[in-house]
Amino acid sequence: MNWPDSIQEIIEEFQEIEDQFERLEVLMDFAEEVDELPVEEWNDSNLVRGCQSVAHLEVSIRDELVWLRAAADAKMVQGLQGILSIAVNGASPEIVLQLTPDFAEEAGILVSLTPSRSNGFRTMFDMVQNRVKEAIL
Amino acid sequence: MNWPDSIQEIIEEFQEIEDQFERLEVLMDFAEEVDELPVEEWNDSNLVRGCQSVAHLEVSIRDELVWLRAAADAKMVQGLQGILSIAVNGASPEIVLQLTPDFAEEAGILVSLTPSRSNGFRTMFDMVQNRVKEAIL
Amino acid sequence: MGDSMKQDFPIFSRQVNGRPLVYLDNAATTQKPACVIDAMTQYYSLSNANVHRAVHTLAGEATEGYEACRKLLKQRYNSDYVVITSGTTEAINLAAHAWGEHNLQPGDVVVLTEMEHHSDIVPWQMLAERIAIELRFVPVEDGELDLDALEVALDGAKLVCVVHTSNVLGVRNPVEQIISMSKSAGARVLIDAAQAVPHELIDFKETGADFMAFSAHKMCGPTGIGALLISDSAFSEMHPFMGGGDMIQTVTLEGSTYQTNEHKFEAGTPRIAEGVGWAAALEWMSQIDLESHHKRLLKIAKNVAGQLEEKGMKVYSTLNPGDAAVVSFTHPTIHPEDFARLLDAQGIAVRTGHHCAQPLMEKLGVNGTIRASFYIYNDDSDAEIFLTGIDRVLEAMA
Amino acid sequence: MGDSMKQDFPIFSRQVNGRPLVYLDNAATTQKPACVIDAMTQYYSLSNANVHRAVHTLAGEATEGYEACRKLLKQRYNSDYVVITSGTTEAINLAAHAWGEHNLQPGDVVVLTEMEHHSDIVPWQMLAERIAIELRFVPVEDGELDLDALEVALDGAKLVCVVHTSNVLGVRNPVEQIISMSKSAGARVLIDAAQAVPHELIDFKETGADFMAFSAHKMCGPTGIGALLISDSAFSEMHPFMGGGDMIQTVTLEGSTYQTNEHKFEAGTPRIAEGVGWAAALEWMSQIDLESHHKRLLKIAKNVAGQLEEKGMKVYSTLNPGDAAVVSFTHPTIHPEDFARLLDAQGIAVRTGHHCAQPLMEKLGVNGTIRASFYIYNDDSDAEIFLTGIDRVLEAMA
Ligand SMILES: Cc1ncc(COP(=O)(O)O)c(C=O)c1O
Ligand SMILES: Cc1ncc(COP(=O)(O)O)c(C=O)c1O
Repeated sequence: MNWPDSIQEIIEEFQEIEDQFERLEVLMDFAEEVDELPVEEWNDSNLVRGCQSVAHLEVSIRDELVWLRAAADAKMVQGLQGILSIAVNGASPEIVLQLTPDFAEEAGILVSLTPSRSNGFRTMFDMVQNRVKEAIL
Repeated sequence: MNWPDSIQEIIEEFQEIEDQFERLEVLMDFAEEVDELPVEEWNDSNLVRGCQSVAHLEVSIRDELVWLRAAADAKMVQGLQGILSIAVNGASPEIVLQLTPDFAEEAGILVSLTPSRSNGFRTMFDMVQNRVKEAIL
Repeated sequence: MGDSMKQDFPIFSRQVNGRPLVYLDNAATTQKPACVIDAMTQYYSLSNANVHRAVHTLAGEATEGYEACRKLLKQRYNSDYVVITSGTTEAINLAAHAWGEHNLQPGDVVVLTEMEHHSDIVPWQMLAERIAIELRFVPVEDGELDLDALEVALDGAKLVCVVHTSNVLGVRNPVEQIISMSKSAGARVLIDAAQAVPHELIDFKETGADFMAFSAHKMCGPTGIGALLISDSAFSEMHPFMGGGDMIQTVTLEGSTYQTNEHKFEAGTPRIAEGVGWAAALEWMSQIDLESHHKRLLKIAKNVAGQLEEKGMKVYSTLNPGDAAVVSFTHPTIHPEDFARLLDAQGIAVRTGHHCAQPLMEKLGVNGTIRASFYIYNDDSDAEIFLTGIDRVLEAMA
Repeated sequence: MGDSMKQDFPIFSRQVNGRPLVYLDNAATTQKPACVIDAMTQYYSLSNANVHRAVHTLAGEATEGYEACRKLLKQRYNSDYVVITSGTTEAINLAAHAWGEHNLQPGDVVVLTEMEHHSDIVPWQMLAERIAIELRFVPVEDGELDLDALEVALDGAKLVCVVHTSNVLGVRNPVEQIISMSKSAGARVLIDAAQAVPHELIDFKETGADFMAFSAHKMCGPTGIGALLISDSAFSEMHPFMGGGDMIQTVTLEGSTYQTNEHKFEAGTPRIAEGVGWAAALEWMSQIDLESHHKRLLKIAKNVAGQLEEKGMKVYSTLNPGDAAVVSFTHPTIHPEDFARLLDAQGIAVRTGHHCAQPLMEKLGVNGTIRASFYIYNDDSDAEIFLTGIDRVLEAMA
């Protein structure tokens, strides 16, 4: 599949790492990429369901491009949100709807992230696409 | 252990048989040794509990010696009753109370008789001893 | 065909009483192929951990292994909801508690049949004691359900519980017709498919039934696990049955809220290794052409039944097309247990007794039968050994 | 000591993320020695059959194997009645249905504690919804049950349910005292011994308790099986819970009668292979000096707890004599899940979350903890690797 360049780079970055500990460290580094959703704006409608940790995610469309704001108490979850942000921020809704979540698997980010967590990623990914769909309809 | 001669003979007879089918045939032959309890006398108090087939067993003491009458619809159960009869009929209550049921195992009669059936034997054996105890108290 | 398949099953290399095992007690439980046994051994040797809500590697593997079982069941039987239970019996008790107790009123009618296994009778009798529902039994006539009587019984019925395939006779009931009659009458339908799933592939949604219960151990899977398939609309009417870990969302001293998916009905540490084993069995079965085996076995069973009759036995199974390869019979004088034990002495395993279907026994006018039930690994040679074994019994008892 | 024991457990030859597995999630489930795995493999490969009411050889072997489990449990824990269930959770639900529902009246008091696992809270909340009993919770103060509050709560109590050893803190409650207080108040007592039996041998009759529930999987046995021990007097007050095969004496269309022994509460095909596996685990454990391991592990846990505190962690376990070797802790800033995942990356398995004890979490003022729980195969080197692993996490997150 043809990922956007930004994602292709991330996939390659992760694939080069052999040690799982380092992989998780890199994942946490991506937490910084998140445009943070302030606590005051956390509410039920931006709560990520199915996550074990507390996570929030808000999708908006500005100038016909997709933008995420997010937050999570666990840093790895926020790292996943950061990668998600890189994948979708500034992209057109059409492009975002064409994405599939397997890039995370391909990158090995989810290797040894257990179902509950990888489902967390899936949940967040699905949430982004659903919100985009709602927004453009 | 020192079994009564009658039982020692049975043990040896069974031990000589190698084929399970023949062993069961011999077991059924012992059905004839039962002093049969007529159907009219079947009742709850002589019913053998825990048996899958219908079995009855009556213990009486005549001239201070133990005597069994019994009946069962399955021939192998009646065979077990026959062996039990040989073991106790005409013996004194004291002798009967000293018997242990493992002779059946030693004889290999119970080899491959499944728990439900070997329990049936045990149940009958215990019933005989209990009735004898009640009678001599 | 059968012979090569036996190689997949370690148990067939064993001898019983000096003879190769001829296993004809498949309606009680089936044997397990090596891949199922291996999957469980592997699980315990490599991935054993508790599932759900966990972040370490083993726990992840265990969760995936267990949930794979549910996924395979959903796919194979086309059901949105699959609750994992300890077997058919618990599945039916779950339906009685989680649905019955909350959706039936005193005086409401539940229709059962005289052909039911105790596991599809007693839970409803117990429910009737708790909430005073009325139970109606559809009679069996000449080994078949009386559908005219069903039509009458359906008047005002809220639930119909019917065995898909009888464990005593092998009769496959016209469940499609029964479901459509029941649905027209406005009743929900529970199918006891314990003896059905080993023999045919069922599209749960297509049947239109609301509940379908079955056990892994009767379809080459492990003991201790089974499932209840549930229709979307029935699922939405159900309340939790057992309480405990994994089925809750939040617990406070004042009260608890529950999960919204199937976990709501799976309290406590689930049957993890069993799920892994059942998943392996389902994968293995997906390679098998059940229909052609079914036909092959039914032919064997019919032949056996014919010969048993010639030898003076009374056969209760009718073995019509679609029926399972189950031959229930009695001998006019030889007690079933003597009979079975003399077969066992020749390495042949059959079952005797009431087969947990006493009302049906009463209807047949017997205390019990001898039952030879065939499964996919059985072959012509098993049937031959069985019939030769019968001859030896008849000779010995003559 | 621990090291040589690891050789009995196949899983310890496995690597996780390139490191030898250090398994510290024992309070969730323990690993299985080879003899347990082998016993089940042997069962499926040689003796698999359905149990009870059967006359063929395999069925006999299967029945013996399964019933051996019950016999061993009766001996080991000194109990006349042992009902086999699918685990602790089902055992407690069984007590709530089979005893609670038939012996409690609306308004009757059941005393629980804030330290209970969800499996010993939710079944009683559900019973309270069905029959309007009153639940009273004994509070936890500084990690211990408040026995003065218990004394007050006991007024008019019919049943007291208490966890013997906490899965979160490892605290061993003074169950002897609690039972005698409860008995004086005329209440029956249920002990949740899920975390107790792995660590100590309990003489059930001597405790004077009426019910004791536990799971095989937490004591080196298989998943999918557990037990409820029942006192003679409580047993006589119980009515069947689930209906189906094996638990009946007779079934007619008009009604059914039930078995009088434990089978009355075991509906359906039982957990046969699981029983065989658990029996092997019990035999294996009978060779083990639990008490000396217990002391050894508690020492390890105390040392670990001390070092965690030095490293800036908050430790919730008090690790008094008799407590289980469970260390629950949090870090002031690192999220428990990040923490656990970074440990997992080093091959170290610990658990995080609310441990199915949300009311206790609330009392501790946390959403969840990280829990390292030690068992008989763990040794000093596991503790060292764990502490080194912690250091690496702290460095990385600094
Ligand atoms: C104290 C306690 N009670 C009950 C349970 C429930 O046991 P299971 O999940 O095996 O039913 C557990 C384990 O999770 C426990 O630790
Ligand atoms: C038709 C039918 N229903 C229900 C059951 C009960 O299944 P289980 O004992 O696995 O719960 C059986 C098997 O014994 C059966 O044959």
